[in-house]
Amino acid sequence: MGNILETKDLTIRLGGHTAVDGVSIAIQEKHFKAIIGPNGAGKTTFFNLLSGQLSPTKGSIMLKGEDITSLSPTNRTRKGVGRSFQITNVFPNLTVLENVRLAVQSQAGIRYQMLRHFSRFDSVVKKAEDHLKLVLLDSKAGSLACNLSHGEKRKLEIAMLLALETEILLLDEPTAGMSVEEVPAIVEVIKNIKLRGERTIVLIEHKMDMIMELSDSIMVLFNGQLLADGPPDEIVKNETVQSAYLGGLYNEFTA
Amino acid sequence: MGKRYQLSTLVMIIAGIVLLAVPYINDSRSFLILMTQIFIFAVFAMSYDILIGFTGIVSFGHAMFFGIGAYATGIILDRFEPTVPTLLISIAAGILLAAVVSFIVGLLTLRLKSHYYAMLTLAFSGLFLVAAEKWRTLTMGNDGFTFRVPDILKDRMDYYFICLVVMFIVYFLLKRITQSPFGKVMVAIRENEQRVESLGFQVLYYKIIASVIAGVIASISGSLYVLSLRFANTSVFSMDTTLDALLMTIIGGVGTLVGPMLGAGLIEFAHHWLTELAKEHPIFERWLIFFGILYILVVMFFPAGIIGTIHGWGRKRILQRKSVKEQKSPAG
Amino acid sequence: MSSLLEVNQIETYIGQYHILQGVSFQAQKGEVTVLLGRNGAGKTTTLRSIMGMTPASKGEIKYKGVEISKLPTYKTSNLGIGFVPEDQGIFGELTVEENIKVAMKKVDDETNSRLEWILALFPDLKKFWKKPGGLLSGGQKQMLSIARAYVNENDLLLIDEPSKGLAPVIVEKVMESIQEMKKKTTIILVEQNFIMASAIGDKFFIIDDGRTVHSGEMKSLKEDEEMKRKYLGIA
Amino acid sequence: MELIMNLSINGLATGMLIFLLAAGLTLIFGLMDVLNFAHGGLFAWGAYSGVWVYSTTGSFVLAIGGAILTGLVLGFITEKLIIQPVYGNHIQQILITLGLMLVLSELLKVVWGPNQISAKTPSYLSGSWELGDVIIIKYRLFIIIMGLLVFGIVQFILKKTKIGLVVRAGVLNKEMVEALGINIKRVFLWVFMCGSAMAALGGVLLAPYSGVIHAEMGMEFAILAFVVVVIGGMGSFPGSLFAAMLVGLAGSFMAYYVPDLSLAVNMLLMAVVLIFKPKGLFAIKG
Amino acid sequence: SDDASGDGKKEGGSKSKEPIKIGVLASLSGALESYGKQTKQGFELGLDYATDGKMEVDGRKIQVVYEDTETKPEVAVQKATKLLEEDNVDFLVGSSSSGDTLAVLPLAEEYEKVMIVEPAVADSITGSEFNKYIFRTARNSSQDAVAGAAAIAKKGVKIATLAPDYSFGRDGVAAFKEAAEKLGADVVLEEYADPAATDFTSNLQKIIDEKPDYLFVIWAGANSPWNQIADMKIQEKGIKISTGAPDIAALSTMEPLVGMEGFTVYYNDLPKNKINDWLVSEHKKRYNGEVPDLFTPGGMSAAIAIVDALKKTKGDADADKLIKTMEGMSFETPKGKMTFRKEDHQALQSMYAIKLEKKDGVPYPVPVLIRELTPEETAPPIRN
Ligand SMILES: Nc1ncnc2c1ncn2[C@@H]1O[C@H](COP(=O)(O)OP(=O)(O)OP(=O)(O)O)[C@@H](O)[C@H]1O
Ligand SMILES: Nc1ncnc2c1ncn2[C@@H]1O[C@H](COP(=O)(O)OP(=O)(O)OP(=O)(O)O)[C@@H](O)[C@H]1O
Ligand SMILES: [Mg+2]
Ligand SMILES: [Mg+2]
Repeated sequence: MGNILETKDLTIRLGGHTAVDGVSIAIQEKHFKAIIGPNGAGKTTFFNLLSGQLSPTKGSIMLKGEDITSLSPTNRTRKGVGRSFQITNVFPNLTVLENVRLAVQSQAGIRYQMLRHFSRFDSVVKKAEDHLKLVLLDSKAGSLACNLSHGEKRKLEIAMLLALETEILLLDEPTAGMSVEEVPAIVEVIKNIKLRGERTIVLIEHKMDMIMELSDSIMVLFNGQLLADGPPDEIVKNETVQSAYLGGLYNEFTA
Repeated sequence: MGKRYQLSTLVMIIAGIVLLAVPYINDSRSFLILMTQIFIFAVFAMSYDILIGFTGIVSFGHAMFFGIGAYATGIILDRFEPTVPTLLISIAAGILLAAVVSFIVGLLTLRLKSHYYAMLTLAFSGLFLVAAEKWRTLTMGNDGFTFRVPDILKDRMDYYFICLVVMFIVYFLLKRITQSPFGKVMVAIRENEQRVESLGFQVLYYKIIASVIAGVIASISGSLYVLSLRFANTSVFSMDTTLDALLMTIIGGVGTLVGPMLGAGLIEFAHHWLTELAKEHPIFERWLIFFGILYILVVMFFPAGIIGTIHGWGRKRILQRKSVKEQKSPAG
Repeated sequence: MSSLLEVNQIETYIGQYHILQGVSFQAQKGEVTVLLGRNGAGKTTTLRSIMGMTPASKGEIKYKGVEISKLPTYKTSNLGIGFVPEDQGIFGELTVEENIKVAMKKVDDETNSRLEWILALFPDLKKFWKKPGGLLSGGQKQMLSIARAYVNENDLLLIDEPSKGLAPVIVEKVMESIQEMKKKTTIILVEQNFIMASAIGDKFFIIDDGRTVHSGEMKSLKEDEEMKRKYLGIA
Repeated sequence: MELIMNLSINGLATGMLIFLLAAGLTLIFGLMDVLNFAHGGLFAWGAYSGVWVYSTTGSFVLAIGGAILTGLVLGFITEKLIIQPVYGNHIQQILITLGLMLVLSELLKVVWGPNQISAKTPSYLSGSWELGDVIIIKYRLFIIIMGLLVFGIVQFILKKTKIGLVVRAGVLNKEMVEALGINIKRVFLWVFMCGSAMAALGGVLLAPYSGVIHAEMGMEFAILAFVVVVIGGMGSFPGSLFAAMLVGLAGSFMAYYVPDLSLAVNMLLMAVVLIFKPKGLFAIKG
Repeated sequence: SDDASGDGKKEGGSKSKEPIKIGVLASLSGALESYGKQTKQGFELGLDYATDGKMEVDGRKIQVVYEDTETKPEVAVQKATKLLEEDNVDFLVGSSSSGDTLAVLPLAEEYEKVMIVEPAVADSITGSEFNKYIFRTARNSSQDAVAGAAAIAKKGVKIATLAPDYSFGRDGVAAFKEAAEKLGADVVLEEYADPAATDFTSNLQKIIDEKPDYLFVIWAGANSPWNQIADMKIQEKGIKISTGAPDIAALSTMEPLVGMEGFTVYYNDLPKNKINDWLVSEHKKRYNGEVPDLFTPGGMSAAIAIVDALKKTKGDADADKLIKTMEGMSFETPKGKMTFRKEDHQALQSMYAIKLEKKDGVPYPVPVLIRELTPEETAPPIRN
């Protein structure tokens, strides 16, 4: 299997601060990669570069060998790079179902259809409902997104990403603020996608147990730079990672 | 949603039939003119609703498209024989020009956000106003000029029907557009532009298309407007014209389409009624005060506009019923 | 020890939704009280009801023996109650410095020394002192939000999911800081990270469907596998 | 040279006058983000009440005081009754403030009649000095000084206190500011009242400048004030000052050198600035 | 109504004779409110005067309906249609703005009713947009211009003009220039300012540089250039100012121009005739001591014209008959004799060359007569 996503010397300076600094990685197709690193290490910024929200000062991004560095977020999504957001980013005054439906609509390529009524697109609604079930949010389908609790919004965020059915899924702290009770369910969802073996997944998380359980490899960002990239066991043993990122708490996880 | 959609269509059809019958019940010309005026402004306000209500773009210069239609029709009919082909050409000319201008203006939404965009549109329409003032050989400046219309438009009753039909066509067309997948994306842009982008939609295209739709329809309403007056002057480009659309849309309820129509009716009727009162009762001599109070009261009692607020009540009831029955929510 | 805060059967509506349907708990002076519960249970709403942001329509909230459930938010705050909201509540267009400046109720040595202490705890904030808050990373925003509540001397601090989005080392720092704060300040904590909650909590209350359904000593909960499975889904 | 001097001085004076009109709006629209279409009404009320006080007492100082008082009182009533329910909702703001604008300008006619009213310049401020071919009109010099004074005071207050900060924070997240122990309602009320008072001050100072006031004067100048606030960069006082100067000077020089474009000068200026600087000249927000 | 008017002289205006209805369009609210009110008051007084308070002509009652155009063309059209359709008026009168009036002109033609234009000034009303139903008692821009020129233009006199940059100003200057040049003067500079301008430096500077003998100002509306004209010492520099004296409210802003020579359409003590005496005293009586203003006599003239015409047709309001009667008709007004010119139905009328003077007890500068400009002297060119 080849590399689906590659970055070469990816660098971005934001207001004098080098948020991502010369990161070169290659992610294999169908691979599950986790990104960890201290707060402000540049993980989200790295995602923003991959998904096109930001464009790099230097370096390039290749999707299946094609240079996508200068493509807009829209076009990258269409080419198969989908993402969820760390700060919940939904359509506040639309219902939960409508939120997901938009993603399904985009996935189905229904974009400039102006003259047919929406209700004609049954399959779209059906699909949206399925995705909501997947993330345990079907009971809230009719609520406005702004009326959801924080954890519920996180689930909606994931449902919207899944609905895009992109080849690559970029997940930015999907379970932050989700209740202990429900994290396993979401982990399950992600795991199932992984097991189906159709998608490449990149995950940012601070929950080490989850990372250890899911990932094929972990890359560590530190001050914008790539500190390490390797299999999970190796990474957790890395001393810098232990002292500067994991700290003492980690022992409790593994214990 | 599906149900409400059908219900609203039904209501509209009934309203349409009633309005078609009106001239046979009350054929007072000035009443017909008032109604015609309402239909024309309803079209204009609906075009504005596409921007403010569905795409979330606030423009302070919508009069520019109204004016483009008005002048295109006025000037061409004034310069050439007032025949039906000339008339159609004149309307088409307005549409074409409005499309081009609204395309350019729409492009600028790329760079400018919210207030800044609103003010830029104000600047553009201001420039059109100055141009109309200055190009006196064509426009006669703010005194304006009168012109002749094709004979088929002479009869006020026929013109009433024409405007009524145009209003309904525009309504159903826009309704369809806003209920289509395209329309759903427009609404999403209003809610969260950046998120729409990362879902794989080209936001700019949507905004430009919305801007062009709004511009073209505004231009049509401008054409209808001068045809009803047989007179054109610079007031079509004025800030007041934009404000009229803004007021009608907001009073009726943004993002509802029916709202702007209702708003147009309400404003015109309130206006008519207050000025009538002003003649009879001296306290209404300063009737504009009551007009101002009307706006204030609408905001107080119908915060989402009249239709918007009523929809809200409906929605609340539905939700309450749902939560009582603990049903799974059907499609929103 | 007496209760600094007593919440008694409060009920809260948001719009027409009946969100809280009887939440009761007490926070003892000098302790950390933890509110637990699944998503949408009503934890955040409980804190917001205490702050007067979504006022409770029934029940009573007594702070130092005084009923505060009808007070406007700013008055509640000025009684010495600090609040770290769930969504961080950062003023995106204001710099880090300005975010903290808005929060400072006094400008004196005491406050300044607290500020220094916090900045030492979260050096990132100092590093991005002049940067608009909206541009911070998720974790940095969380730090800023905590720092903003810490600069003032509070008797009671309401913290909504502070560990969310923080790197494990920082979570540790936050825990340490809460331990430190505990000496002077009573804390009510909403937390999903059970490790953290159990490490620093004294008492716990579980909220479910807008009601308090269980409470007890944190120590006992740690051992009570049955309870954990039933309400928290932790095996 | 004299020509340039004359055009510059008068352009600056006009600019300063515009700044005075826009200063209140910089607070209300720029900082508090309220689309206040009734600003012109407050401004006209300042002018009328000031001119009335001047004509009854003969004291221009009292006239200024009277106008400011009118502004404060109207600001108080307006904020409490009209603005408070609609913070954060631009659409409602447009409608309700347009309604208020109608009420305010019609009430002017109820009180002072529909005719235009002439406004006199106090004797110690009327007339002009001639330095060679350069003509310096006393009242315009006075306007420049008043403008600088207002700018100085407001800038001082905003810099030295955290009011500016609190207002900006309050616009972004009102609830959070309250949770930090600030009575944001009262802060907004005060700032709105100050903005209204400044509008009224602008009005009374404009009156002798143009020599005549009329009930419709508000809307005309309010649009100009909006232009200044936006091209200066929302909420920036130095920005408003600079933009006002720009508008004044551009008007003065364009009218001399390119008279054909003079009608369009404000709109052209705004279009050009916004196309090249989409957030105005002195954007303070990120 | 045609049949009704034919017979029964003796029945004396009761049942069998339908009333004459007149619809008056005026700006009764908005920016031109005060003009509209003057027209209205003048019209009421005029009917009283012309019918000796009986409000009837040849046995037919006169009914008047006033409508507010709000200075908006679409409202004007709406209201005019209402007057023509619902009230079945026999005459239209109005309106305060040229735009409103122009918008209504085609309706007069469509409904074949005589319309008396008062006080809109645009030349095009009796020029390019003219139709035979239109008569105008108001003076037009050209008459203003001719009067203005007559007051100052002589062979070799150099004149600069300053006017607002819109139809009113542009038309006015064009007409003035033609008239002034006919009298041998030279219009050396035309300056136009933004009608909303507060600063006139650049215009005045150019005028100063040009050193004309006169500065002729055409100005109407809100703000005014007078203060700055004084401040920039135009008069001290040897440039005499001339302009049309406006209504009383605006006169009070012209303090700086005391001594200026110009013209006016009307000021209450200028015309010396019985009708004006009646107007002034009656106006004072009715409106607590106020004197009639700029457009009051216009309203009155319109009323007198209608009544006179009806008297001549014996109460017949048929438009064709009326037009025939009114073309070339002369009638007495507060401004002396007016005559509807046959060709374009413009009323030729006296204007007044005046000088602004300060008078004790009057809070504004008062126009004092230099000489009356006869109707023939101020006759404008025919342009329809
Ligand atoms: N638009 C921007 N302008 C300036 N600086 C920025 C911008 N976006 C991010 N940064 C800075 O870049 C750094 C990296 O931010 P990023 O959000 O990528 O961190 P992160 O690794 O995702 O952290 P966290 O785990 O806290 O979410 C931070 O210091 C942040 O302040
Ligand atoms: N503005 C609102 N309108 C309607 N319902 C709301 C609103 N805000 C919250 N809710 C609902 O109230 C319930 C409780 O919300 P709350 O935010 O208190 O939950 P929480 O316990 O903090 O959950 P989380 O762990 O996800 O943050 C949720 O079901 C939510 O959908
Ligand atoms: Mg991040
Ligand atoms: Mg919560």
